[in-house]
Amino acid sequence: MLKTFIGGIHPPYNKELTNQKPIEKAILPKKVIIPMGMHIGAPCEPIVKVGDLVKKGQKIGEAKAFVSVPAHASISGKVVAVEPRPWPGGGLIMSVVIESDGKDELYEGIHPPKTLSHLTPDEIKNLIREAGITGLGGAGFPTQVKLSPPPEKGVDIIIVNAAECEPYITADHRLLLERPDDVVLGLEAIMKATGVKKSFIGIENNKLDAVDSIKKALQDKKDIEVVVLATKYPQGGEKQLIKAVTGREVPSGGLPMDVGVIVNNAGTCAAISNVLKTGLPLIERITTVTGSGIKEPKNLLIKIGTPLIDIIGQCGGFKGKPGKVLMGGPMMGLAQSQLEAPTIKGTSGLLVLEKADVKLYEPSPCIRCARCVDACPINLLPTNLAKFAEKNMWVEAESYHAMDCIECGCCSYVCPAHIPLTQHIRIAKSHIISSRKKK
Amino acid sequence: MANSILTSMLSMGGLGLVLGGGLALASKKLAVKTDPRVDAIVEALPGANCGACGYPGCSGLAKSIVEGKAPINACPVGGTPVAEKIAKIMGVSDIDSEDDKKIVRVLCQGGKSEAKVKSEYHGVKTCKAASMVNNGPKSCSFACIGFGDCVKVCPVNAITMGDNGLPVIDGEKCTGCGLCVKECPKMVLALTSSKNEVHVRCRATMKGKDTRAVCSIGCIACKQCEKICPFDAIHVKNNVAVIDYEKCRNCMLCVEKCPTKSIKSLFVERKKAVIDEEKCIGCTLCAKNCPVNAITGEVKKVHVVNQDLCIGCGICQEKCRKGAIEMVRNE
Amino acid sequence: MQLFKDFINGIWNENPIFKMVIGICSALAVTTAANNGIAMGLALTFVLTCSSILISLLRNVIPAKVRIPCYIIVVATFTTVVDLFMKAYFPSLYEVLGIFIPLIVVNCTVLARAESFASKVGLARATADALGMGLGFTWAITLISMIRELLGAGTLFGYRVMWDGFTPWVSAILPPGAFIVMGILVGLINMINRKTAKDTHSH
Amino acid sequence: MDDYRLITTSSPHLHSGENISRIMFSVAIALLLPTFAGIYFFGFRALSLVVITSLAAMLTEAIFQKLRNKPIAISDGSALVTGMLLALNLPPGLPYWMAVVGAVVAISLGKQIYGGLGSNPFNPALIGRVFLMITFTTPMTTWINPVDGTTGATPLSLMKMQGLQTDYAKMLIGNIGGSLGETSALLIIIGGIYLIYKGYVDWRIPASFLGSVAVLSGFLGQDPIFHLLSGGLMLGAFFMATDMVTTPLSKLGKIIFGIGAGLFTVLIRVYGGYPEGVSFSILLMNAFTPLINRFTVPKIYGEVKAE
Amino acid sequence: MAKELFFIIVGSIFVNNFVLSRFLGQCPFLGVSSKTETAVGMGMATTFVLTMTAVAAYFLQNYILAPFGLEPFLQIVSFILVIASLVQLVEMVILKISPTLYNAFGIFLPLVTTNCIVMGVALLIPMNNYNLIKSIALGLGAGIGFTLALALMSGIREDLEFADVPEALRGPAIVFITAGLLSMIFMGFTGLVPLG
Amino acid sequence: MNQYARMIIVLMIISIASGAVLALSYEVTNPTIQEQARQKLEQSVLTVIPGATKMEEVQKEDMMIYIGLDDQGNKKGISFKAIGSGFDGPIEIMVGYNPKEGKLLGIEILSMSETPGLGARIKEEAFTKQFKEKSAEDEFTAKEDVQVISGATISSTAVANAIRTSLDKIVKIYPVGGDF
Ligand SMILES: Cc1cc2nc3c(=O)[nH]c(=O)nc-3n(C[C@H](O)[C@H](O)[C@H](O)COP(=O)(O)O)c2cc1C
Ligand SMILES: Cc1cc2nc3c(=O)[nH]c(=O)nc-3n(C[C@H](O)[C@H](O)[C@H](O)COP(=O)(O)O)c2cc1C
Ligand SMILES: Cc1cc2nc3c(=O)[nH]c(=O)nc-3n(C[C@H](O)[C@H](O)[C@H](O)COP(=O)(O)O)c2cc1C
Ligand SMILES: Cc1cc2nc3c(=O)[nH]c(=O)nc-3n(C[C@H](O)[C@H](O)[C@H](O)CO)c2cc1C
Ligand code: SF4
Ligand code: SF4
Ligand code: SF4
Ligand code: SF4
Ligand code: FES
Repeated sequence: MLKTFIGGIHPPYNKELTNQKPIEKAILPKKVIIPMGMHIGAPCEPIVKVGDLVKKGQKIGEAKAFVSVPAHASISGKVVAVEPRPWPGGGLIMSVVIESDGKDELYEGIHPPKTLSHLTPDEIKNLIREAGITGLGGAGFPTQVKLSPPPEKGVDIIIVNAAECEPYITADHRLLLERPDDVVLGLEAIMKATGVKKSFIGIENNKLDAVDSIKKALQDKKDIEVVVLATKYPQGGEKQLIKAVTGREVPSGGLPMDVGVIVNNAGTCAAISNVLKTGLPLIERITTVTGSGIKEPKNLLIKIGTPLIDIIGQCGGFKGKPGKVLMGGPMMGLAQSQLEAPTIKGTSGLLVLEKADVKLYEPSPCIRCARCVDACPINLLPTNLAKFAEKNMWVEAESYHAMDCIECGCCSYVCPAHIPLTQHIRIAKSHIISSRKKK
Repeated sequence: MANSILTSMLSMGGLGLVLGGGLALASKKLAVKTDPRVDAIVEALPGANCGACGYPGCSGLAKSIVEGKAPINACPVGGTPVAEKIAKIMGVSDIDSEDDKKIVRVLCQGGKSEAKVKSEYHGVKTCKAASMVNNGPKSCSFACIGFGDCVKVCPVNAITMGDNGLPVIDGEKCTGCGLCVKECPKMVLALTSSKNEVHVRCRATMKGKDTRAVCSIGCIACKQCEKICPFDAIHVKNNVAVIDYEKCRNCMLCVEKCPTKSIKSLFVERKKAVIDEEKCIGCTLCAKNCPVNAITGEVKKVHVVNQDLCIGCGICQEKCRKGAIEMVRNE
Repeated sequence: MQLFKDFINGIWNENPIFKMVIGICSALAVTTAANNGIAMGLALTFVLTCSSILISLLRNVIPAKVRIPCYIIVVATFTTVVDLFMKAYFPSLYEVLGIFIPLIVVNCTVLARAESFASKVGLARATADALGMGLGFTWAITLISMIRELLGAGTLFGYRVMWDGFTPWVSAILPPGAFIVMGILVGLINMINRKTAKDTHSH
Repeated sequence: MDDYRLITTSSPHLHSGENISRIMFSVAIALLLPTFAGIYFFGFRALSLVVITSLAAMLTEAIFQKLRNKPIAISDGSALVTGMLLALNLPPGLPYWMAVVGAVVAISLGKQIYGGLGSNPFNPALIGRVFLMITFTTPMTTWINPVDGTTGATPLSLMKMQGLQTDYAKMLIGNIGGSLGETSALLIIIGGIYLIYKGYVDWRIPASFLGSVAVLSGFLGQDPIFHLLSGGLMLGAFFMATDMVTTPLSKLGKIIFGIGAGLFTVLIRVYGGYPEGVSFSILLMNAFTPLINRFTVPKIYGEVKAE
Repeated sequence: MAKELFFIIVGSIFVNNFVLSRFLGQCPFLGVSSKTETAVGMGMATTFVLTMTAVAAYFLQNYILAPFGLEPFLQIVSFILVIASLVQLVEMVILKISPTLYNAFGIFLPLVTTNCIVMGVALLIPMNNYNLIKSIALGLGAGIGFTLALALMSGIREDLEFADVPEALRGPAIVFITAGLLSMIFMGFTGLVPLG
Repeated sequence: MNQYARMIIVLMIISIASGAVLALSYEVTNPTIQEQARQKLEQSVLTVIPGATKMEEVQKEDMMIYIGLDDQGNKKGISFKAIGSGFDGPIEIMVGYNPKEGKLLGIEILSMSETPGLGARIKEEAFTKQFKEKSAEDEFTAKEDVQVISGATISSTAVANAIRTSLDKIVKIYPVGGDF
C-alpha cells in the first residue's frame, strides 16, 4: 500500500506537457518589478530611491519585523519607480521597479559563505533570512522563522515536500531530476540548522524517475529517506503529507511543529543550497509555464520580478484566445487579470487556459450528495459550510470548523451542482478572522 | 341538592385556599430578583404562553427582548399595541435629533459607464466574494464592486442599486446605523453628518494619470479644488482630495471647479444669503467679510446680496450682529 | 365603530386560526365533519364570550399575581357548563367532540383573549372582541371541516354532494389530512393577504 | 491590454465534469431493469403506468417552476426518477387517475413546496405512495398475479394473513404478486450494484438496511431470506433509501439510517397493522435525517488533539 | 403488567402520538419547534410536567373527586387549577435553586401549563381507569412522544432555513404540511400494539 | 389589606362561586344525562333483540346481561357487550342472542375507531346483518363463516372473534336450549 491520506481527488494531471522539458534559463528581462511583500508577514521597506543604480543580488528592501524577509534586486540596472504597482494578488502593492542595464552584474557584496560543515545553526538561519528565502511551495512563509521552532515543540522530523500534486506543474519534478544534489544539500543545511536527525522526502508515484534520481543523490545517507506516495491531490498539502509520511495529525488550529515536524518544499531546499554555494539571495526560481493557451510550454528559470507578459512572450505567446491566466496550478492558483504584474518567489507555475477550455457553470441547489464530504481531505462538511456562508451564519460556520479548511478546492471540483464551495468557505473564513480580530 | 352544592363549594374553596396560599407563600419566599424590564414586559405581553413567538413562553420572550435577542414586535398574539408598550419599556427610538443626523455617502462614482473593468468575474455574486478574487473586477482597486452587499445588509432598505451599478442612498430612510459601512469590502461608504453637503466621491490614491487611465470620474489630484477653496478646507493628500469638515462651509466652489466632477453635491441645495431689510442697520460687516464680494451696500443703508455671486458659505450670517441675514435654500 | 373594529378583528385581521395560529388543537382534531366544526366553534364562542364578559367585569378586583389561576377558574367553569349541557342535550355531538370540549379550558385562544384583551378593556369591547374571535374561530374551523368532509366522505353536513362513484379521499379525514388542509389554507390566506397588501400599496 | 479580457474566478479552476442530470439519468437507466421486469410480468399496464406517472411528475414540476418564475429544470431528471420510482411502487392494477394523483402529490407536497430539488425533507416518491396508500387503501392493496392476471396477495400478506411461505426462486425472479417494481429482486440488485459502481449510491445504506432486516427478522424467529426477498425491501434499499437528498451526509449517519430503516421495517412487518413497512420506515428515517446529520458530524483532521 | 406499561408508552409515542395523531399540544409544536435546542428543552419540560400531572390527576381523581361524587362537574376546574399552580410552584423552586436548570428547561414551564396536552393526559387517566403506575406511564409516553415530534420537526425546520420555500408557505403553513406528512408517516405504526 | 391575603381571598371567592355554579348546573343536567345514557343503551339492546320493547339488566358472573322483553313481558332474548381489538383500537359490539335456539339475533357496533371508509364499514348493515341467525356453534372464521369487508380483514376478523369469545362465556351461563 502506498502511503496517502483520506479523501482527496484524482484530477487529470496534464503533466506530460512539460515534464520532459529541461529547465531553461529565461532571457534577461528589460524591467523587473520587485514587490516588497512577496511573503506572509510584514512587508519590507524599500531602501532605494528612484534613480539609484543597483546590481544583481543587492538588497533593496529591508525587513524590519521578525516574520519578514528582505527583498533583493534580481537584475542590475536603474531604479525607475518606487510606488504601488499591480501584483499577482490583485490590486496594488509597494514595489521597486528596476530597468535593466543589460549587464546582469553581480553585486560586490555577494560571495560564497563558509562550507556547511563550518557553519553554526544560527549562521545558517541568518544566511537564509538575509537571502530572503521564503517557502517556494506556495504560501511564502519566511523559511528561517519556520526553522526556529521553540525547543519545547521537540521537532524531530523534517519532510521535504516534493509531492507536487497540483496538475500541470512540473517545476519540482524537473528540479529533482536535474539538481537532486542541491535538494539534498539544502535539506542537510535545514537538518543542521534545526538539529533534527531524521528526514523524509515525499514524492508522488507519478514521478518515479525523480525518485530514482534523488535516491542516487542520497547514496548511503541513512538519515534521509525517500517516501513514495500515492498520486492524489492534495498529497502535497502539508497536513496530508505529514499524515501520509508520519501518521501524525497536525491539531486543528495548530502548526506542523506541534507534532514535531517541519515541512519544506523541494525548491526551498534548492534555494538554500544556492545560498550556501554562491552566496546569491533568492532572486530566481523555476516556474512551469504551461496550459492549452500557451504556444510552447516550458520549465523556465526566471528572475523574480519578471512581468508575466514577458514570460508568456518567451514561451511563444498565447495560443488562441486566452481565457484564464493562473499563477500556480489549476486547483489553488490565483486567476490573473493584469499581466504587467510580476512573478514572485511563490510562482511555481503560470498556467494559461484557452478561452474555449474555460468552463463556467451556474450553480444549482445542493442535492446533499455528500461528494464534497467524501472528497474533503480535512473531513469537513463543505456543503454545510457553504450554506452557512450564504446565510451569513459565521458563528455556525466557525463551529463546523470552517477555519480548518485548507482551501484545496477538492469539494468544488467534485460538486455536481457546481456550487463554488471553496469560495463560500473562503468568505466565511475571512469573516471569522475579522470578527476574531475585533475581540 | 343543597348538599352537593355545599360540598362542591367547600372543596373548591379549600382548593382555592390551599393553592392561593401556596402561591402567595411561594411568591414571598421564592422571589428572585429579575431585571425590572423583564417583569414590565411580561406584564405587557398577553400572557397566553402560547409559544407562537418561538420563545419559551411569555417570560422567555420578555427575557430575550431585554437581552436584545428578540425584536420588540415578536409577539404575534399581542400585535401592534403590545409592541408599542414594549417599545416604551425598552426605551427605543433614541434616534439622534434631526439636525445632527448622520447618513451614509457613497464615495465612488465609478459606475458601469465611468470605470474600466479589468477582468470578467464569475463566482459568488457578492462584493465580498468578488473583492477576494484578484482584488475585484474593476481596474481601480478602490472602486465600488456593485454587487450590493450594502443593499442586503441595510435594515431599513435605504439603499438601492442604481442603473449604473452603484448604490444610491435614500437619505430620508437612512438611520445612520453604519451597518453598510462595515459590510462594504471596498470601504466605499462613509458616515457623515447630513449637514455636510460636499463630498469628494473618490478614494483612489493612485497617481493622477493612473487614476485617469482606469476611471473617467476619479480624483486626479490636480489640486484645483485646493486653490479655489476660500476656507482652506480641501487638500490633496496621497493623490486624492480630502475635505476638512471643520472648515467646509458648503460653498460648493470646489464642486464647480473639479474637472473630473469627482467632487459632488446637489446644487439645488446650495443656500443663499437673504437680508432682512427691517433688521439690517447697514454696518457693512457682512460686505467686508464676504469672500466673493457678493454683498454690497453703503454704511447705515440696507445691504443687498447679489444672488448670482453668493456661494452660500454663511459667513455673513455669522458676522451679522443683528441677525438680519438668513441662509435660505434655493427651491 | 371601535366595537365593530374589535369584532371584525377576530374575524379576519387577527383570525385566531389562520393568522395568529393559536388554539388549533381542536381545529385539527374535530374537523372531520362540518357539523362538528360548527358545534365546536359555537361551544368555544360561548365559553370565550362568557369568560370575557366576566373577566372584564372583574378586571379591577383580581390581583395580578393570581390572575392566571382566576382566569382559568372562570374559563373552566364555563367550559364545564358547556360540557354538561352538551352531554345532556346533544349526546351524539358530545360523543364526537369528546375530550375536546373539556380542552377548551386550555385552548390558547381563550386564555390569550382573556389576558390580552378582556382584562384590559370594558365590557362592551370585551364582548365584541370575544364574539369576533369566537366567530373567526368558528368560520375557520367550519371551512376546514367542510373541505375535509367533502374530500374524505363526499358529503357536506352529512348530505351527499359528490357525484356517484366518487372515491372518497380517506386521508382527508385522517390526521394527516387535518394538517395538510390547514397548511394549504394558511398558505392561501397568506397569498391573499400579500396580494391585497400589494394592491393597497400601489394605490 | 490587447483585445481580450481575462476571466477571473476563485480557485479551483478545474471541475470533475459531474453534474446532476448525469446522476439522475444513470438512476433512471438503472431503474429500467426492474421496469422491464414489471413490463414482462404485467404487460402493457405496467408500461403505461410508468409512462403516465413520469409524465405527470415532470409536468407538475414544470408547472410549479413556471408558477414560481423559476427556470424550468425538468431536464435535471429528478422528476423523472421520482415518477418512475412511484410507478414501480404501485400495484399494476391501479386506476390511472390515481397514479396521476400520486405523482402530483409526490412532486407538489413532497418536493416543490419545499423549494424543489435538494430541499425536500422526505422522499417524494414515497410521499406519493404513502399518500395513495392511506387515501385509496383498497385499490392500493389489490394485487394482480403475474401469471393469470387474477387478483391475489403479495408474499408478505400471504405470510401475515395466512402464514403461507412463497418460493425463494419465484421471489428472486419476480413471478409473484406485488408492486410493479418490487417483484424481481435479482434485477433490482443488478441495477443497484451498477449505481454503487458508478459511485452514485453509497453501499453503506443498502448494506446496513438489508443487514439489519436480516438480523432482526432472524432474531424474531422469522425467515430472514424471505424477508429480504419480499415486498419493497430491495427496491427501497437500493433506490429509495439511497436518495441523497433525504439521507444523512456522513458515512456513520448513513449506517445509522440504514439500521433504523431496517429496524422499523421489521417492526411494522412483524407486529404492525400493515403487511409492509419499507415505505414508512424510509420516510421515518428521512424525518430523523436532520437530527442524524447534527449528531454525526465527522471528526475532522486533527480534531482530537486540539485543546 | 410490564407488557401493558410497555404498550401504553410505545402506543403514546408512536401509534397514537399525542401531537401527530391526537392533535394535542399544537401551539407549542408550531411555536417552539424552530430550533432543536429549544425543542428538546420544551420537550423535557413537558415530559416532566406530564408525569407530575399524571400523578396529581390520579390522586385528585381517586381520593377527592370520585369519593365525594364531584367528578362530573369539578374535574375540569380542579385539574387545571392544580396543574397550573403546581407548575408555577415548580418553576419558582427551580428558579430559586438552580439558574442553569432554569435556563435549560425551567423557562419552558409556564408555556406547558396552558398546553392542552397536559389537560388531555389528565383527562385520559380517569377515562381509562388507569392505576397510578399506568398513569405515570401514560404521562411519560405522552411526553416522550411530544418531545420526539418536536425534535423531528425542529431538525427539518432548521434545514428549511436554507431552502427556497415559496413565500406564501413560509412560517406556519409549511410547518403544518410537514406535520401532515409526518403524521402520515406515523400512520405506519397503526396497529403496532393493541392500544386500549 | 395585605396583598397576600387579598390574593388568597379573591382566589377563594372565585373558587367557591365556581363550585356553586358548577354544582348547580350539574344538578340541572344530571338527570337528563343519566336518562340519555340509559336510553342509548336500551336503544341498542332493543335493536339487537327484535321484538323487544323493554329491557332488564342482570349481572351474571362478571358480565352485564340485558334481557329483552316484549310488551307482554315475554323474554325475547338477551344481549351483552363484546369487545374486540380492531385495526386501530378497541371495537365495542352489542350482541343479541337467543339462548333457547342458540342463535344470534343481531349485532350493533357501539364504538370503534377504525379507518373511515375501510374498517369503519363494519358499522354498515351489509356487514352486521350476516350475523343474524348465526348459530352459537358456528366457528366465526373470517373469510369462511364470516364475509369480510375487502380491505378491512383485520377489523372484520376482530368483530367475529370478539363475538365468538363472548359467546363462549355466555354459553356457559345459559346453555343452548336452556331457559334464560
Ligand atoms: C501565521 C503563520 C504562522 C506560522 N508560524 C510558523 C511557525 O512558527 N513555525 C513553523 O514551522 N511554521 C509556521 N508557519 C508555516 C506553516 O506551517 C506552513 O508551512 C505555511 O503556512 C505554508 O503552508 P501551506 O502552503 O500549506 O499553506 C506559519 C504560517 C502562518 C500562516
Ligand atoms: C492543497 C495544498 C496543496 C499543496 N500542494 C503542494 C505541493 O504539491 N508541493 C509543495 O511543495 N507544496 C504544496 N503545498 C504547500 C504545502 O502545504 C506547504 O506549505 C509547503 O510544502 C511548505 O514548504 P515551503 O514553506 O518550503 O513552501 C500545498 C498546500 C496546499 C494547501
Ligand atoms: C390508511 C389505512 C387504513 C387501514 N385501515 C384498516 C382498517 O380500518 N381495518 C382493517 O382491517 N384494515 C385496515 N387497513 C389495513 C390494510 O387494508 C390491510 O392490508 C388489510 O386489512 C388486509 O388486506 P385485505 O383485507 O384486503 O385482505 C388499513 C390500511 C391503510 C393503509
Ligand atoms: C440514488 C438516487 C436515488 C433516488 N431515489 C429517489 C427516490 O426514492 N424517490 C424520489 O422521489 N426521487 C429519488 N431520486 C431523485 C431525486 O433525488 C429526488 O427527486 C429528490 O429527492 C428531489 O429533491 C433519487 C436520486 C438518486 C440519485
Ligand atoms: S476546500 Fe476546504 S472544505 Fe473544500 S475540500 Fe478542501 S479543505 Fe475541504
Ligand atoms: S458535492 Fe455539491 S451537491 Fe453534493 S453535497 Fe456537496 S455541495 Fe451538495
Ligand atoms: S458600496 Fe461597497 S458594498 Fe455597496 S455595492 Fe459597492 S462595493 Fe458593494
Ligand atoms: S445600512 Fe444603516 S447607515 Fe447604511 S444606508 Fe442603511 S440605514 Fe444608512
Ligand atoms: S390549543 Fe392545544 S396547545 Fe394551543
